[in-house]
This record gives sequence, structure tokens and C-alpha cells, in this order.
Amino acid sequence: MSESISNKQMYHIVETICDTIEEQQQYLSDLDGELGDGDHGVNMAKCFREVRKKVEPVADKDCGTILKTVGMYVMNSVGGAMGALYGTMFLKLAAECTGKTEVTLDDLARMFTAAENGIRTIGKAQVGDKTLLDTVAPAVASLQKSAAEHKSLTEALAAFEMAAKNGMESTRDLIAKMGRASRLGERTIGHLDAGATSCYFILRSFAHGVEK
Amino acid sequence: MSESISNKQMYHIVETICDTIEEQQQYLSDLDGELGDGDHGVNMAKCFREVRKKVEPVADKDCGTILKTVGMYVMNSVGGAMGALYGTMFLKLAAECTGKTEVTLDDLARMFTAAENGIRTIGKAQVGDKTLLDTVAPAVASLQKSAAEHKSLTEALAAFEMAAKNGMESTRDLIAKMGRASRLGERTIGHLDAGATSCYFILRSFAHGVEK
Amino acid sequence: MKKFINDPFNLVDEMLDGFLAVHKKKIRKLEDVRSIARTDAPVAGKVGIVSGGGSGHKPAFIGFCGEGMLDAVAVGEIFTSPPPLACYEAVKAANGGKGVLILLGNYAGDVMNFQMSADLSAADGIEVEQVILTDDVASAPKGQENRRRGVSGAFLCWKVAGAKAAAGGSLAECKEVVERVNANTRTIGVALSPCTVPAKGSPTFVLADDEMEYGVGHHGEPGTERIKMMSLDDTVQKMMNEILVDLPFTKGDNVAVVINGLGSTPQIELYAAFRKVKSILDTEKINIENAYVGEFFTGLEMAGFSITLSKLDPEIKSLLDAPASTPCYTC
Amino acid sequence: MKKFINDPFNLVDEMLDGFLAVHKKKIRKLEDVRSIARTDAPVAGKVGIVSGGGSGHKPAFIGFCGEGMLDAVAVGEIFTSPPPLACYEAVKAANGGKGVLILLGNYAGDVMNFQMSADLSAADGIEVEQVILTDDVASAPKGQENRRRGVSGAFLCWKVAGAKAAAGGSLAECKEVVERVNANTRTIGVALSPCTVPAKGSPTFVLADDEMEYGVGHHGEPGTERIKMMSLDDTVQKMMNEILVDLPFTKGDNVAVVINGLGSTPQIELYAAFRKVKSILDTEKINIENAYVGEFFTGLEMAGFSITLSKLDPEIKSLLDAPASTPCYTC
Ligand SMILES: Nc1ncnc2c1ncn2[C@@H]1O[C@H](COP(=O)(O)OP(=O)(O)O)[C@@H](O)[C@H]1O
Ligand SMILES: Nc1ncnc2c1ncn2[C@@H]1O[C@H](COP(=O)(O)OP(=O)(O)O)[C@@H](O)[C@H]1O
Ligand SMILES: [Mg+2]
Ligand SMILES: [Mg+2]
Ligand SMILES: [Mg+2]
Ligand SMILES: [Mg+2]
Repeated sequence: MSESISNKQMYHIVETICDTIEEQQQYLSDLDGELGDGDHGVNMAKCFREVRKKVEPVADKDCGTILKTVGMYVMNSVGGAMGALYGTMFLKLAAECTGKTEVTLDDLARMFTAAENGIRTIGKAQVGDKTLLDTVAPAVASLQKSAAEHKSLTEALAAFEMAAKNGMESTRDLIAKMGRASRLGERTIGHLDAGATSCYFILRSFAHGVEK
Repeated sequence: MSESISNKQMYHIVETICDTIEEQQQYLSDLDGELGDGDHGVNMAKCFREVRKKVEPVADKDCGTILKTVGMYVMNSVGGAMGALYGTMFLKLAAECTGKTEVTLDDLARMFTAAENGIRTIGKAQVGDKTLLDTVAPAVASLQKSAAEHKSLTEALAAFEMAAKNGMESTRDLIAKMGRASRLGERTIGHLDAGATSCYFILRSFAHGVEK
Repeated sequence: MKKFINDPFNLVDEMLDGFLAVHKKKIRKLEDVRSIARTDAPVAGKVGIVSGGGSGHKPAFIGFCGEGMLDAVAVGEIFTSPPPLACYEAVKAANGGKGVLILLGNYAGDVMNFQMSADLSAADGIEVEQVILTDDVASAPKGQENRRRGVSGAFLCWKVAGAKAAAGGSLAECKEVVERVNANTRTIGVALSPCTVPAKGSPTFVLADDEMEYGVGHHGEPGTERIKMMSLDDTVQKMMNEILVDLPFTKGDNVAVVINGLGSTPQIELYAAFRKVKSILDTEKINIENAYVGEFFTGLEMAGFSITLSKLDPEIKSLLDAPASTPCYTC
Repeated sequence: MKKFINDPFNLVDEMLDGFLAVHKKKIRKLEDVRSIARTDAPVAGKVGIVSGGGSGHKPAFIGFCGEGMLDAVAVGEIFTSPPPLACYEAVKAANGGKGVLILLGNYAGDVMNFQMSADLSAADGIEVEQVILTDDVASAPKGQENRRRGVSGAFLCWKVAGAKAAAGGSLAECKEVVERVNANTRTIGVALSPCTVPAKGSPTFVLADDEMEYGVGHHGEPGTERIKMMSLDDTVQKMMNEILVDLPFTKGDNVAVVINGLGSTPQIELYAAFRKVKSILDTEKINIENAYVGEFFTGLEMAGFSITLSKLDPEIKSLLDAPASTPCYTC
């Protein structure tokens, strides 16, 4: 693997996200059904089916354009908490790589730092509130660490995926403090958070998409 | 059995009607469920439960008062086709025995002739339309014949009951021409008419009530 | 049966207590009988408009008692017509000296009980006319229109009759205009699931998961066909095909459309149904002048809806648009 | 799932097409986004009142867009908040130069998306304020009112805000009066059967034949207790006990009552419920000044209802009584 992600790879990443969400649709809805209103998989699948179409025409453009196309669609069409949170995530990722056809590990760390800040600002959740932030925050911390330690992109992405996964898993033992699930209090213990899980699939796609 | 029905017996007749309807409630609703809206038993039972209370205070009055008390309640409280038809029936029966504490076979024939006419006027049904008239008409004809032939009251009432029963049974092979069931056309063949059946139970109670 | 009730036999009385308390500015109860009238009834010098029937058709009938619609309504048990005395008192309460028009559905009990009330009223010297409404195409074949049930088209008839009376129409004029509306109105209904009469406790019919009752009545009367589930658009197309040829409605006609929920069909589906009705009528070059979407004449909690088309002339259109102020309809 | 639908993902658009066609005199669609506004919006010199949220709550939200209530509404997918752009365009459409007040339920998605629209609007120089409604006592304990869901009490808030704006109130005044209503309003809901989101196809919860979901949310969110079926009167008594102590409402208070059907509960049951509410309040010497019974804020075809009590002062009472003319509410 090269030490940067090309715009072509960025496009593969988006395709991988779309594929994964499609595959995991039922699983995500089932998770949301345990604690929320059970529509998370449907919402995400509908959204990323459309994202695939929207991104195709800009497949050859720079990374910023590709991610901004995703973010604009997610932000302005989907609605729900997910539209706002993932819309913000992709738009913040995009803003940090405007015009770039190659994205380095340093770029990636900056991009995800911005994304995490955006999610925190709009969602007002804390780590430990049993939301997608529990996936994002450790993954971003890992990326920052890898960048500071000048790890290889491959190593960094593997660590990123692992941190995201552990973050997702951490939600199982947490009490939900945000969103619909928060009304259930202690009853939320023992269930994975749906948003944290879909977020893991998205972050994992950054690692897997690059490999393609 | 004496050759007339006393007011005391008339009260027993009404009690017998109330008992019988209560017993047959489910059966009547089931019949109505096959062709109508399934409420005939409930409606009749609710009605005659109240009739029992209304008639008690006039138990010692003349036959006309007893039957008018039934008729007024049925006519003005129950509603539905049944309220109008059975209300008319009891009010017509009552009008023909006002003030009487004894009712002879001739009286009875006159009373039921008036009742039949009332039912025909208000209901506009013909014999063969699969309604309670199919029970009433042959029973009244039998009563008229018994009176003309100066039969004993016992014989007359037995024939009355039998004619009512055959009339009721005749509805099984008819196509409904009146009421809700008429919308079903040929589909009504093979089912007893609920109103014809409850009417049989009422008429039968005249025979059975006298025996008490 | 899962329902929010106490004793099922008290339900109508309890409902009416609540209804009267909420709408006391517009309606009042009559003494001794279960009937209601607009607070200012009888309106002197105005033809009285009366209707009534079984309960369980929310907001029909009582929801439309008020200025510009019904002057008085007789209230029956659930799905059971009110007794003659209730109808008779309703007529008396509506009688402002210019006669009373009774509008009723074509149900055996309603016909009998209102006929008796009309006889009683006539004996009192009140001029009474009746119009029996018959808009449901599924309930008898063409040529036997007078055997058909009256269903959600009644809403238009009440509105028009009330407006005509309010405009000073004579009894004969009010009767004529309602007969005109009824003659030009066609409805068909479809259900996905039944309703349960509380006193009975079991559903009026049973459908498989993939079945619809097509041509259903609003008491859950069996329809003309039990058909497989179809898309909304196909369902509406089938219903419209039947209604359009029955009158027939043709190119250039002006119509009112009512999409009436039968109880538990969400408004979102009703408006989506209207969209398809409109697209069919647009294609046929039939012009929608008035459109009503919501619940007007339900069958308890039945899931289903009916489509009503009514051919308009300028007078009827203007009577539909005239003001009304009732508990459940204001315009 | 038995529903009158085509592709579930087109349902909201199809509904909106129908809705716009029926109510074109009162409302119009905004360009490029899925939002609506009253036809004459923005009304110059009037504070704009905006709301919005997921679809499936018929007649909320769009049914209350019009004179005297909401100036513009952003329309989301079923049970999903609308995206920021739809909210932002709604704010712009409502902006008559005197600022815009956004009223929203306390749902994560609504809060985020409206916040973004508020940020965008502020960047445009539009003065924007938000009030987050929180009337559902079942959704968080006393002391944590700001975590509670906004449910059918919203109807009263929209009415009051719209009337205050129509009466020339400033943005601060409109906001203050809505905050006052919200602070004095308490709601609790109960369900007998769930609803099904069309795109998902399975019910939001499952109840045994003898169970009720007590404290349910109007998307079918789990309540505080799953209890055995009780009589209507006992159910209402339990609900009232909880609402009354929460504010608390006390002797001599003047209140508005809303009995809100959640989708498939017949009006007959809702009015019977009102009767019991009234008898409880009569005993408590709490005076009902305004009463609303029907469907205001549903959860698709859920069977259930909610009771809302709102303590009134003379200003709020007169704002509730002020005229309004919207597709689904006119007074
Ligand atoms: N304030 C928040 N910050 C971050 N994530 C949140 C917040 N609120 C909710 N979420 C996420 O949203 C997810 C639910 O998404 P989804 O089911 O699509 O939306 P909805 O709850 O509107 O149906 C939750 O699993 C949680 O991870
Ligand atoms: N016009 C009529 N003349 C005589 N009997 C009638 C007529 N119409 C209906 N009926 C009787 O009414 C019965 C149905 O009664 P019921 O179920 O109590 O009323 P509903 O049909 O209003 O539910 C039918 O079985 C039939 O015998
Ligand atoms: Mg969800
Ligand atoms: Mg019946
Ligand atoms: Mg019946
Ligand atoms: Mg949702």
C-alpha cells in the first residue's frame, strides 16, 4: 500500500461503505429495534443507496469533492439524527481535503479530528453516552497517535479499525444518555448501540476500501 | 289449561320470553353473524333484560298494560329494526287487549292479526323475504284457523308454536330480500334468519308461558 | 377485544356525556331522549335538517350537528338505529315552522324508525320530508340504486341540505337539492381489517394477511369481493373504474371528492390515495372543485377507506362552500 | 404489514402531493425542499412560527400550517426529523422581518437539524429563537423536565404561538408565552396496540391481549410500565393521578384538556375518556375552560390516546380562543 489514499481509493472507500451498509441493513435495524425505533438499518440503507448514485459522477474528482458529495446528500436529504451527524462527519472530512487527489495519514488525522469535533458540537454527546461518538472518539485518537508516531498508513488504518471496533463494543455495557434509547435508562445495558455499530462499519470501510 | 290466558299467565309469558332470549343469546348472535352484523343476540338480550325490570311493577295489571309496557320499552329504547318491529308487535298485541285480565283464543287471534299487520306496514317485507315475518305469518294464520275452528286454547297454542317453528325453518332455504342480509343475495341460502329465529322463541314463549 | 371502555352498554351514553361537555357551545342534549340539537334550534323560519343513525361512525352523525349542517341528530346504540321517539324529538327540536327534512342511510332500522317518527310528527302537524341516501355502488347493482346503502356521500348531502336551509330554501327545495346530490354521488369502500362492536366483542369479519374486503360497508358488511392485497395505486384504480362508469362521470364534469378513512387508516395513506384519485381524474379531464380528505363516516376502528365522487353543478358547489360551524367540521 | 401504500419510500411524497392539492388555498410547497408554508407567507411585520418533524403524526404537523398557527413546516420521512435545509427554508419562508420562532419536540434528530437551520438562518441575519417542547411526563422524571419528549401538548403551543404572533407579539413575547404554556402543560399516553413504520414493515412493539403500554411515546417508544388491561375509568384515573401531581394542578386552576387519539382509537372512546377526565377535575375543583377531543398528534395507526392538561392564564386562554384557519384546525 502506498503512503497516501488516492481519490480513486477514496471513491472505493465510499463504495465499500455503501456495500457494507446494504449488507448490514437488517442487523442495524434489529439493533435499533432493541433500544430505539428499529429504523436505523432502513434509514442508512436508503441513504447510502442514493449516495452511491450521487457519487458516481464525481468518481474522478478530488477527495474533497467525493466526500463533500456524500456529506451534502447525507446532510440534506436523509433527516433524523443520522442525517445531521453523518452529514456533519462527511462534510468535515471533505473540508479538510478540498482539492486533494492524495490524502496522507496526517491529512486523515486532521480530517477525522475535524469530523469528531463536528459530531461533538452538533450532537452534544460525551464519550460513554452510548452513541456513535463511542466509536468515533477512540478511532480518531488512534489515528492522531499513529500520525504523531509516523506509523505507516497500513498500520494506522488497522489500528483505526481496531479502535473503532473496540469503541463500538464498549457501548454494550453503557447506559444510553442520548437519543430515543436514553429514555430506557438501565434497560439499555447489554445491547450494542445501533449508531455506534453503523459508524464502525463506516470507519472500517476506510481501512477496507483502501486495500482494494 | 283453561280456555283463556290470565294476566298472571301473560306475565309468565313475558318472563318466559326474557328467559328464553337470555338462554339463546349466543345462538342468535351466531346466526346473525353468518348473514348480518352479529349483534342480534346481544341486542335482544340487553333489551329483554330491561323488559323484565320494567314489567315487574305491572305484573298484577291487565294483559294490555303488561304487553304495552313491553312494547313501549322495546319501541322506544332499543332502536334498530328490532326495536321498531318487536315494539310494533307488542304494542299492537297490547292495543287489542286493553283492560283485559283474561284473553281468549279469539282475542289472541285478533291480537296477533293486528301485530302481523303492524309488522308488515312498518317493515314492508313479504313472506318469503327471509325475515321474522316468515315466522309470524304462518303462526298467525294457524291461530286464525284454530279460532275459526273453535279449537281449544291448548291445541291452538301447540299449532301456533309448530307453525312458527316451520316458518322459522323455512327461512333456511330462502334468499334474504330485506335488511343487511339482503346485500348477500344467494349467499344467504342455507342459513336461518336470526330475526325469524328470535321471533320463534318469542312466539313459542306464548305457548310455554301459558303452561306454567 | 382491546378497547378503552367500561361497560359496553354504557359506552354511547358516556361518549355523549363527554361530547356534550366539550361542544356545549354548539350543541345541547334533548330531554328524555338520546338526541342532540344545535343550541339555538329550532331556528325560526328555517327548514330543519335532521339525521341520525347508529353510533360508532365518528365524526358522523353528531359531529356535524350545528350551524349550516344538521339541526338535530338522533343517536342510536353502536351500529343500531335510534328508536322512533329519539327521531321524533329530533324532528320537533329542528322544527322552526318551515318543515323538517330527514336524511337517512338506507338501513332497515333507520328506515323504519324514522318513518315512525315522521308519522308521529305529521300527526303533530309538522311538515316532514325524508330523503334516503344511497351512494354505495357496491351494495346493489346499477338499476337498483334505491337498494344501495348510504355511506360517506352523506357528508356532502348534510352539508348541502344545511346550507340550502340556511339560505332560506323551502322544504321542497331542500329536498330537491339533496336528491340531486344523492343522485349524482357514488362511493365505494375497501377494508384491510375489521372492527369490533364492543357489546359483541368479536370482529365483524376475518381477513387473511394478504386479503382485502372490497366493497365493504361501514359497519363491516361483506363487500362484493375478497381480493388479494394490491398497491395503493392499483386499489384506487379499481375503485375508480367502478365509480366512474356507474354514474357515469365523464370528461368536463366538475366533481367533489371525499376520501374517507374508515377508522384506523392513517391520514398519510388517505392523502396518498387522493393523489392517485386526482391523477386518474386529471387523465379523464374531470375537474376536482372540492376535495375532502379525512374521517367523515367511519366504522369504529376498521382499517380501510372509501372514495366518494359527486358531480357538481354551480348551486351545489356554492352550497358546499357556504359556511358551517359544527363540532367536527367548520368552513 | 397491511397498508394502502405503493413504495414505502415514496409515501411521504405521495401524501404531500395529495395534501397540497387538497389544501392549495391555505398552503403551498417550498421549492427544492420538502417544506410547506401558508400561501401568504412570509407575513410582513409578523413573527414567523415554524415547526416540523417526522411524518406519520397526522394531522400534525402540516395540518396546522395556516393563519393563526404555523407559518411554515419542515416535513421529514416517517418518524424521522427533516434535514437542516428543509428546516432552514421553512425559517426563511416564515421570516416576515420580525424574527422566527421554531417550536420543536425534544427528539435528538429534530434538535440537531433545527439547530443547524437556526445557525444557517442566523448567518443570513434572520433573528431566530427556539423552544423545545417537553410535555410528556412519562419520558423523564420530575426535576428532569428538559429531558422529556414533546407530544400532544404541542398542539396548544402551536395555537398560542400562532395567535400571539398574529396579535403582533414580538419574537421575545412569542417565545415567552410558548415557554409559559410548555411549562404548564403535562401529557401522558397509553397504547393498546403498536404501529408499523411502512419502510420497516414490522410493529414497533408487541403486546399481549391483556396488556397496555403505559406512558408510550407517539412513535411507539416504550412507556414506563407494561400493565394489564383495565377499564377506561381506571386507566384515566391512573393517568390523571400522574399528571395532576406532576405540575401540580390544584383546586381553582383553569385548564385546557386535550384528549388525543394516537391513531386507531375511535372517537367514541376518546369522548368517553374525556367524560372521566372531567369528572375527576370536577371533584378536584379544577375548571376546564377549553377542551379538545380528537386526533391532533398521532403515531400512525397506533391504538391508544394521551391526556394533556395545561394550566391557563387569561392571556393563554384568549390566545387559544383566537381565530385560526389551517387544513385540520379551524376556530
Ligand atoms: N446526540 C447524539 N450524538 C451522537 N449520536 C447520537 C445522538 N443521538 C442519537 N445518536 C445516535 O443515533 C442512533 C439512532 O439513529 P436512528 O435510528 O437512525 O435515528 P432515530 O433515533 O431518529 O430513529 C443512536 O444509535 C445513536 O448512536
Ligand atoms: N323489513 C323487515 N321486515 C321484517 N324483518 C326485518 C326487516 N328487516 C330486517 N328484519 C329482521 O331483522 C333481523 C336483524 O335484526 P338485528 O340483527 O337485531 O338488526 P340489525 O340488522 O340492525 O343488526 C333480520 O334477521 C330480519 O329478520
Ligand atoms: Mg431509529
Ligand atoms: Mg344484526
Ligand atoms: Mg346491528
Ligand atoms: Mg427513526
